[in-house]
Amino acid sequence: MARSPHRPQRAGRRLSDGRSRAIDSALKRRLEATLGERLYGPVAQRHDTTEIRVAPGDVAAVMRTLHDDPDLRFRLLADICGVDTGTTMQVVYHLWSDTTPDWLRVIAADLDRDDPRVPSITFLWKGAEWGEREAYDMFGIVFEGNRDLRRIYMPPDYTSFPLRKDFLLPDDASRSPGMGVRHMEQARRPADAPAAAPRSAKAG
Amino acid sequence: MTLTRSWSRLTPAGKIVVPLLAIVVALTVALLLGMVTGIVPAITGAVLDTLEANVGIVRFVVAILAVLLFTIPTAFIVGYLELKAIAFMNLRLGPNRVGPWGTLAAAFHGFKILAKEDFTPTGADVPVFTLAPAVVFLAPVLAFLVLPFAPGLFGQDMNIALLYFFAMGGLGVVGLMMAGWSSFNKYSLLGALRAAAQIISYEIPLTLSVVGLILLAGTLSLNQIVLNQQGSFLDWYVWQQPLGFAIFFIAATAEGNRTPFDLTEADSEIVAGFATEYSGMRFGFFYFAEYVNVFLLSALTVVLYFGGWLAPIDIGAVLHQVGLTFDPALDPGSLGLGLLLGILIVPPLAIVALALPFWAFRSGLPFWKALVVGFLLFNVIAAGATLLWAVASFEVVEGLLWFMAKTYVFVAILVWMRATLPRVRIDQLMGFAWKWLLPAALVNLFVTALALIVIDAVKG
Amino acid sequence: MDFKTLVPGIGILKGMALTMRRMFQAKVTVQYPEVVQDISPRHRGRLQLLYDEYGTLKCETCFQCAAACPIECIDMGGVDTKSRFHVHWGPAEQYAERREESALRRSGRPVPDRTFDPFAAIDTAALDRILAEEDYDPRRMLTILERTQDAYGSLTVAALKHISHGTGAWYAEIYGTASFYDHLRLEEASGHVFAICRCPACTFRGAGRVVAALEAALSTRFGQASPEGAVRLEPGDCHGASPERALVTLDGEVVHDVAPDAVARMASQLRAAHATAGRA
Amino acid sequence: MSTTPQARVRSLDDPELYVETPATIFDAIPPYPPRTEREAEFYSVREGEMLINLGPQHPSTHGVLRVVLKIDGERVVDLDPVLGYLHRGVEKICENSDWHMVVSHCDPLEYIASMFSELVPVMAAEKLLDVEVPRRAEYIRVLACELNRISSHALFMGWLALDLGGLTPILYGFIERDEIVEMLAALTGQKLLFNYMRIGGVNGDLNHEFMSRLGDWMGHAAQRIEDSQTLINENEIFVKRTRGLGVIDRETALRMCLSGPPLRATGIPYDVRRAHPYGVYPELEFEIPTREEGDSYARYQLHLDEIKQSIHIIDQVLHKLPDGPVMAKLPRLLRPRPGRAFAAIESPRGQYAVYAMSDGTDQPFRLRIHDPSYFNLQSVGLLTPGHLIADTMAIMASLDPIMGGVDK
Repeated sequence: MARSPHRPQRAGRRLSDGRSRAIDSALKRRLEATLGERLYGPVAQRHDTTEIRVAPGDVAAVMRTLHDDPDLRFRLLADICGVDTGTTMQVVYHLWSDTTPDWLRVIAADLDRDDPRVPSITFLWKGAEWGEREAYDMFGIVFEGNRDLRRIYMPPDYTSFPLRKDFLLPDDASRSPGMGVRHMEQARRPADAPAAAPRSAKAG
Repeated sequence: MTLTRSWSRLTPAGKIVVPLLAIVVALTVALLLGMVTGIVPAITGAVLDTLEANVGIVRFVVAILAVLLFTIPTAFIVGYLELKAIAFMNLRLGPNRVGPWGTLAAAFHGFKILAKEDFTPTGADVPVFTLAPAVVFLAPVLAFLVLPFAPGLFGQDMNIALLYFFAMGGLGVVGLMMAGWSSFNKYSLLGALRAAAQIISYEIPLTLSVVGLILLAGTLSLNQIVLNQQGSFLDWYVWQQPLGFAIFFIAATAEGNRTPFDLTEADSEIVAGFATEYSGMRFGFFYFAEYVNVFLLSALTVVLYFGGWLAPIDIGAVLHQVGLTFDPALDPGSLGLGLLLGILIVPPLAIVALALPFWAFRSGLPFWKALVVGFLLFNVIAAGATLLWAVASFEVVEGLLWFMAKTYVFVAILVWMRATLPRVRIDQLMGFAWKWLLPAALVNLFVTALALIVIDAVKG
Repeated sequence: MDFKTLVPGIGILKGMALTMRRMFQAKVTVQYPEVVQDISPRHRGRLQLLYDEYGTLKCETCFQCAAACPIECIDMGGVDTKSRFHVHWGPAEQYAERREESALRRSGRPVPDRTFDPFAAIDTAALDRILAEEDYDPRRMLTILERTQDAYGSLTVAALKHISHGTGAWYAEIYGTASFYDHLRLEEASGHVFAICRCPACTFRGAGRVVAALEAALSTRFGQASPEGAVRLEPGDCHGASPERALVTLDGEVVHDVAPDAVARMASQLRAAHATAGRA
Repeated sequence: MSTTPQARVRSLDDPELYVETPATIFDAIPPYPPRTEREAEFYSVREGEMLINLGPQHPSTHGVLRVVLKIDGERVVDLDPVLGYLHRGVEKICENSDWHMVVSHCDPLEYIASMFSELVPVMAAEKLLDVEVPRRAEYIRVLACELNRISSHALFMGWLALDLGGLTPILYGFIERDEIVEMLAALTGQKLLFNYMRIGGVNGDLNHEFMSRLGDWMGHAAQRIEDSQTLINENEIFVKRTRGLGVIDRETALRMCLSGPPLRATGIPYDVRRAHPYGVYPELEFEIPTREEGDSYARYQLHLDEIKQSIHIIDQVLHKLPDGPVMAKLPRLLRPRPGRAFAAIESPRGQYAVYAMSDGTDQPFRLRIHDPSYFNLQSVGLLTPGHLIADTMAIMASLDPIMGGVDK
């Protein structure tokens, strides 16, 4: 990633809460032990967060192990959200467990932009239902297994997904060219609207 | 042509005064002609005879008019009391801009509502929608007819006054149902059904708790009940019917939709209950009815349990013992010409006498301002004096004062409860009425009957 | 259901006691008009332009505030000290511009549904001369617009924008003025032009009925073109010559038969001809 | 009776939508075909049931929330919250504004506790920039946040009583809040949206007016709040209406992603200040009050204990306040290195978090705002069926949603 051209920051200490915190390497080892082959990339650790990447297919299995494994015990879902990185879609889960001081960030990476599909985790956390509904409403990510996947903020006849990077706000918001995945959202697709190039593809 | 031109030049006020003047002139001319030709005395004579013939109807009509006129200021006073008392309990000042200490606030609310547009929602059943407020307002007003305000002062002394009273309470429910059902709104429907359920299920403990009292008093006529409680405050029925009074008071708050039980107009749940679709004067009627109901129920509590217009202690006797005899038989007529002189001379002298100290000690005050202050003071003293004189000389005035004092104590308690208590849920409300108030009322009735039999046996 | 929770026991009475006690305590209401509550010196609620002791405005339009405003709500403009040129900062008038373009699109006229590409540019030399002569004065907007229309044939978006930048008036207002007057055209005058004088003299002679007939025939309003752009309806001017009949000119030369149905027939023939020509 | 026949899908442009439709045919059933089986099952009304709209303009929904109730008489059979009436697309706006503007845009989200809704994006930006905030600024942040928490809790108790019909507690709540908010106005300059937090510190140092007001407020704070709550604490009617209402056990609480007082009312001591310490909270000594019953009354009592804890925290902060600058030295134009940061704090309603992604430019690439009320509001749909309409008010009030944060 190109280093952004700006004056070097004053070298502040690692963490903003006044004392540097030992990165929880034990957690990294436990994760690699239990998940091993399912990890999509290296376990990255920065500040107080441990980050693992997972293929969209086995999100359910990974979440099940994280939730049930006795020495991981990630009982609490801190956050679930969708991200559009310009080239691919991602679903980011943040989990908390009393076994480790870090947040665990699970990224379901490389979802296809035209048909983003991820298995839903409402079987573990029923509270994730609205989080998934918002991700669908804003990005069009379909969560298979979510009993009630419909728009939560936008009016029902809205045909596009506002937080996608290729979303543009034409005069009549409900006719934006963004493709919908549900039959209703394909009803209107003005032919001649040009698809603007995504703004920047740097944040991988 | 000249008439229309001059008419258009008239100011709006002129347009009102001129026709009135014309009518008055025409009437006086007709009267004079009538007097001369003897038609008018004949007509008046006939009218007076018919009135003498059936004095009962005339009294009833006059009583209804008096009661109707009496309820309007009562609603304003109770309204103001509620606004001010709840404000003071909330650590805030409440209305203080309209009139001295905000006393005209409730009145101005009434007149403001008059000016508002009363809107009928589409889909509403219009005749029932417009009639509902009238029915709701009439129920408490008609119930006033039987209240004994003072020894001679009551609308109609029915011997079944108490039965008539509860009948009018039932009429109120009909009005609420009409309002809720006809305004084509789910919230008002819910409010109306709640009103029906609540008032009907609280009517029973209300009547049952009073039956105990009827056993003691032996009559249904409110006037007689008050007379039975003669003597000092120990002879009031509240001491003989404490449980009956408690049940009566709780059921009365439920009957008047007051706070712990104000489910029909529960703001936080069903917007404004049956009155959701109402606006303008129609909504004003509901408000009026609620405040008149508050006064009515406190008045009934006072009449039944706290000796209506009877004084707690017989002040005359106490004063007599102390030696302060006060001969009320001061007949102003005996002064003859002196009275006329007194009225002409005494007030100006008194005003100047009262103004002097202000003018002398308050250097900054110009004399005419001191006079104004003196005039105000004189008015206050004069009013006080006449009031005292009236109380001393007329039984009615004293009784009325005691009645009003006690009633407003209970109105204050109802307002106090409104400021403090949260709302009860509909099923708790029902459970409380059927599982607690009703058995308590039956127990009270049973105990009173038992006591009566025992006393008769002992005395007999 | 144990007895204590139902019968109004201690809790309710304690609550009632508290309200009665609070009834006689000091109240917190601040009687606003009489008693004004003190505002802390660090209060940031006052949005006002400050004047120094000589009465001159302390702001010299440095736009720091407008630039730093997080929600971009500050819209300010100023004239330099020698009041030569007008400086303007504020959120780009996308709202006004976007609303115009969308207004054009909604009016049914064929306007290309472009979203971002800028409007067709024009050669602004003539326009600058006009603006200089009119002294960049927004109050002479009508004359500027008329002279621009004579110079460029019609008032294109680029021209209106340039006028807006030059005179400092809002684009929305200039667009409003342009679209208000019938003799100002917003797009190229193509095809035939019916010009009808509507002075009182001609109106008495029946110009009103002619205009109505033409509006029906061309299914458009006075001052605009028929939907397919074949025939335009323009205001003419007989300069008070009060001829025996209303002055109606077709592409410049006078039309003699001024009966409303005759003129309407002529207009529809022209539209038919245009349609056939279009097809061929 | 199956669902009513659906009209064809109509876009907003459809002129027919703007034709004046007589009131008689308006119904809570939406004019489009049901999109999921849950919606189809909800909008199919069986015998004796009725759909009624609670909101979006209703006296007791805290803000613009619409809840479609399916009621059978007074009993609520099912309920479907409809959101979006207050949705301004704050996340999209933040993607087009630079990091300073993000703080101001996040201010009005949880507007009752706006100190917290400013602190979170600031902390996220500081993590991305790896900047070290001076300790005095950290202490002032804790002081301001705890004061704001007390004012928000005082209001909560007033609203809960108002939704149950009491007229006076809401006024006492506002008196408490006004006193605190005027104190914060002396410090920050504003009364509702303080705009006091800056990336790298706080806007201004403590001044004398603030310290003097804080001094005499601390004197009688706990006693007065305790005093004005006697109106509700043991009030039989209030207890009867909230005890045993909307009970959540530990397992469902975790499954429903609850956080804050509703979660701690079920006995789980999860408080971000202890679970994932930030700022100077590790150095402060306070404990996390919890209850076991998990019903509305327990949620109400928790707020009272938390106020006491906050006062205890403020006391410690005032004693340990170090000297030094209140703002770190930062360049005017902030361009954090590409990366991700997740910052969470304990707001009065639960765990308030921001997940910020930066792509090296001065504008955030993605700013996800996790609002506690959004996830707490979900459990209304779980708790209310079976109760009465009056109970929906009590349950919603005890979960204390703030629609600004829910609708973002």
